[in-house]
Amino acid sequence: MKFGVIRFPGSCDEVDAQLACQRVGEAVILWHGDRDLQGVDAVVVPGGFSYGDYLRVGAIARFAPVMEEVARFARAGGIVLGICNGFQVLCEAGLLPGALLPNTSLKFIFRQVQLEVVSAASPFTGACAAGDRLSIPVKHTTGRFYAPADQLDALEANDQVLLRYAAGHNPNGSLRDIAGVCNEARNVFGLMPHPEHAVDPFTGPTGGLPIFESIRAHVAEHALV
Amino acid sequence: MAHATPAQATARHRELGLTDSEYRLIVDGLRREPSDTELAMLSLMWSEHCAYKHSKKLLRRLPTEGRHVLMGPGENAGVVDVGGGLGVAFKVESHNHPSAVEPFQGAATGVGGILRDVFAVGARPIAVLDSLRFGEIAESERSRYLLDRAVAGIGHYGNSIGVPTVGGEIYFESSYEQNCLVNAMCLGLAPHERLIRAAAAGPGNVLVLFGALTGRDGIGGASVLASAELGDGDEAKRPSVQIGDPFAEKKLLECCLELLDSDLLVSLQDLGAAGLTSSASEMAAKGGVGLDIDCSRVPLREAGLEPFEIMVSESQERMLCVVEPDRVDAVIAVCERWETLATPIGTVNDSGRLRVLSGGEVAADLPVGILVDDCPLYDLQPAEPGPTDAALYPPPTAVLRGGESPAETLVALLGSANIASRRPVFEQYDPVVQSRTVRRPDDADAAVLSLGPDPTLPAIAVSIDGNGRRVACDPRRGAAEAVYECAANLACVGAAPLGLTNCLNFGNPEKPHVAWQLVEAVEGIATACRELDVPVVGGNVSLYNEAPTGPIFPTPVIGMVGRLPDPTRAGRLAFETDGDAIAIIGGFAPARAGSELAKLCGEAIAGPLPALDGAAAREAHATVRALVNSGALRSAHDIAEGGVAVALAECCIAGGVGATVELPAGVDLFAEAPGRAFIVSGPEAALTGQTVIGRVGGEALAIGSELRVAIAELEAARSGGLAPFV
Amino acid sequence: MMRARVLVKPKAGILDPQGQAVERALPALGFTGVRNVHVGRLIELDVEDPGRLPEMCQRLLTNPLIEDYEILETESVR
Amino acid sequence: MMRARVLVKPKAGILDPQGQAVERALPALGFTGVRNVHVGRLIELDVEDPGRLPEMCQRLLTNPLIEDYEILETESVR
Ligand SMILES: Nc1ncnc2c1ncn2[C@@H]1O[C@H](COP(=O)(O)OP(=O)(O)O)[C@@H](O)[C@H]1O
Ligand SMILES: [Mg+2]
Repeated sequence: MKFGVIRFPGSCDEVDAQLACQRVGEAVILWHGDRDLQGVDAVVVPGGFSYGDYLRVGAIARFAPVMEEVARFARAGGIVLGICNGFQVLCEAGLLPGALLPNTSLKFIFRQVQLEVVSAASPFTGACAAGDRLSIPVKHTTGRFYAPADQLDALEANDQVLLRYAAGHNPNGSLRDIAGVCNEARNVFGLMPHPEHAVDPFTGPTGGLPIFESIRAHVAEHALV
Repeated sequence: MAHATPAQATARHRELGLTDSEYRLIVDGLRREPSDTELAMLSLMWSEHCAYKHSKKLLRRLPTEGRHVLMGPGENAGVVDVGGGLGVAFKVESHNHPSAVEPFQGAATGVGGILRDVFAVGARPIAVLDSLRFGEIAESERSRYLLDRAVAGIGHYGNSIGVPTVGGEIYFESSYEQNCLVNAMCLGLAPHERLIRAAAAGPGNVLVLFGALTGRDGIGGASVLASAELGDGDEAKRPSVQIGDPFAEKKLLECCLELLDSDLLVSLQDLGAAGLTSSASEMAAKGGVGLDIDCSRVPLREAGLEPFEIMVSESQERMLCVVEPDRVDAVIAVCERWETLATPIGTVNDSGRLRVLSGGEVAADLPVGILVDDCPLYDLQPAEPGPTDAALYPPPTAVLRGGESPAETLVALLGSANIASRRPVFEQYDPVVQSRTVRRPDDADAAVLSLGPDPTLPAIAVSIDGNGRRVACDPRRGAAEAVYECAANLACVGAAPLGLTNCLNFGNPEKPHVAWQLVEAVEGIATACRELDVPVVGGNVSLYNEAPTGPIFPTPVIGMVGRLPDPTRAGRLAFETDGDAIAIIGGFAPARAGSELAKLCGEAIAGPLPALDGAAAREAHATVRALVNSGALRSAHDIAEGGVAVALAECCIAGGVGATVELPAGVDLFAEAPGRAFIVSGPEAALTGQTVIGRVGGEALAIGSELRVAIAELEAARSGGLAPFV
Repeated sequence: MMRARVLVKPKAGILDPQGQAVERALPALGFTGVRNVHVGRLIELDVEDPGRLPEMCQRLLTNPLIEDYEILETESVR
Repeated sequence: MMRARVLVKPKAGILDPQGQAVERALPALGFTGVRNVHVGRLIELDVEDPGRLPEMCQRLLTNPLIEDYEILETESVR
């Protein structure tokens, strides 16, 4: 399969994401100014500080030409994964519910956290089982997931919360320990932790690998039908 | 040219930090009075910060030759060969005074500056380390504020630009109360063919300025400031604070690397202290050419800057390059792709002069030599303080009464600001971006970075160290120890040194005792480098770190880079497996002088430090390195601050497992002799022939009959030392 | 050209740690009797057509889910 | 109690990366004719003694080295 990883001015983790994707498939970099998604099977909106995070995280990046295509791709059911800043961009773009607010500590935090898989019923967690623990690092200043209470209830009712911070591991004050959510159609997923930084036994734990494997498996399946 | 009358000029040259005799040299050299613009340019180029007038002669004593050296001191960063056609560029630099004025922006722009030095030689920055000094954290509100903001600023810049901060060090001593130190080190990676020098060349070629707009940032700032003591009446000297823009620098970085990969540049140089003036004149001097600059072409952030302001502005995130005329359009196109403004502002010629034009006006016309080479170099007047002289530094406040049990002492040491866990600090830094980080902070004594996804490639290791209190006690041995401790840290992960960089942070060199500290420290570093066969490939000097209350501790900060053949075997410091044997490697005759315990007991700042047997230490390093590379060990940790007891405790805490040991007779638990000896653990068989002192296992650290403390208690003490203040 | 100011503040009811941090820090400096501190964003800009400000606010300058805004005042500038 | 608003913005002449980023973004969204964009902070607070606001601004709410402030308006709140 073929992943496309977007590069905005100020993206930092796009090469890391590309390396992670390449463990399970092919991966190309997509330039923010281009409208051509090069026929990829899945799009990754990577971490970093697109446009310096100025004004409001993700606020400016969402208007990049490539994002119009990503929105169209998503509406057509295409697989879109947003990591950290990518999650923020997808929320700002209205492709995912909620918003990300400054950590309650008001500080940047890097920490290896334990995540709990809440739902395996998605293209992003299919290779896991509900209840699995994944060790993945977080690194952000603005990662506190927020949505109004009724929306949170709806997210949980629809099984859209795919990952939570395990008890005692919530690094940023996210409501209901939410670490990652998908849209109603379940083809767009955003999370604050960085799975691409947890794929190589050589540099640390590998809790991020199942996410990329899930995507590969899902795409393979649907290629058959 | 507007010429100042001698009277005005003399008044002005003093304000600009030039002595009367220096000014006379200028007038004699030019055979006329300098114009205002020329005077501004010369005063900065002749400042301590740019001209190294009190340190240049001394620095010649440092060995700079080595078989791995690709670029030595003099370029924006030193470069060593790591094999595989790759070079590692690295340099450490201080941003002490700006950080004392505005810690967040000062520290942030310090990181921005050292990153530019590294990509200016064509290397992609792959790691940052920071070396910080503040006053006593428990006693000083201001030091807590400086720590908080400086760390936030370093994180802000490094995290945002996507370069991992993989290590560093922090010490708290009252001598830094009014002069904090913020040193930042950066490493970069480049294929040999992408390495580029700053020398301008090719009359007719075009000088292109690219990056941020030019504003009134740090006018007469860093340079003048860095040459004067901070203290009362400091307000006047405050530059307009420079704001760092990591987003602009990220684009600038990618832009520079693309320009170099497409082979579009003749030479490249960053703009730092003294802005365009120093960058342009250095480029011209290195290339033996002349430059014409039309400062009216320099794109401005605000209207109405005068030529002298444009020439000395220290606006951040700017670079200067020399381009062949027919490639200028291609260069501008690449810059546009990276949303980076590029403007031709001048041309190369063979006049050997730097001419500054402003529209039709000639604002400055100086021989490059007078800017770069003619500043007088001063001889230091070192004098060792005699026994009868008043102590240079007051003794630290005692926090231990003496008479504590060894267990109480160990717990106190682990919780002390200089030894406690740095986690609250390094958790504010991203250590993993770029997917190279094989050993993160607290995994091991040195950070380990892979050179690429292919695990058969060698890896590099880096460590930064410099204990100012020990240097204050005994400048020569203290400085040598810092070099040995870096090498020891590298040995712990299995790396052999390739080269080092250093930042000499000292007080006022015109004072005999400070001059003595400086000379002794440099001798110590030079000797250690020769003994360890590690060349000095770059560095930085920060003098006049002195307040009315006196000088800072003499603080040479050493950053060392090494190579390890097999990253999959990189060492760790944590004890791991019950039943493993624990051995002490290295001749070890530690002393109490200069130790953390001496400090906690309020003992005077006094030496001598224990003698340093270079041959023995080198052999210990080699033994540990070989054992780590053979994959035989489970852990290796050097014995540094807090002595053998603290080293053992750190190994236990990191592994969450206890140990039971018997120390060789006569080894003091807490005495120190950094850089000479190690605690290692591994299967019995791996350690035959070594001095085995005990076993890994249990819930507590037990040292003979002297102490027994639960790991949980040690962990609580170590993690609680800094946390309340960050 | 009109000079305009947009004041952006966290929606009522959403935790505002910045405001809390300020509120906590003040007494230590001897500033008592301060309450309900909230920290938001100020955006100043010159616009040709102030009529488009609300649209700018909704599309870029603010995130309606988490922020309220107020277009404060506009005075003409040359 | 008085309700007060403090507007904090980058000192004139000091680099304002945020303002620049917004200014560059707007045209792409079809918002032309916008200039001199600056991004700062808004602090809202209830104070018993508004007379102490200037001191609060200088000591805690702003960084006088790089920021200017304006105490905008105060109205009494119960
Ligand atoms: N200012 C800092 N920034 C980043 N990492 C740091 C800093 N200070 C300490 N560390 C990391 O914390 C760990 C322990 O620091 P330290 O005790 O100073 O190590 P050492 O004793 O070997 O010099 C090391 O991994 C070091 O790199
Ligand atoms: Mg060490």
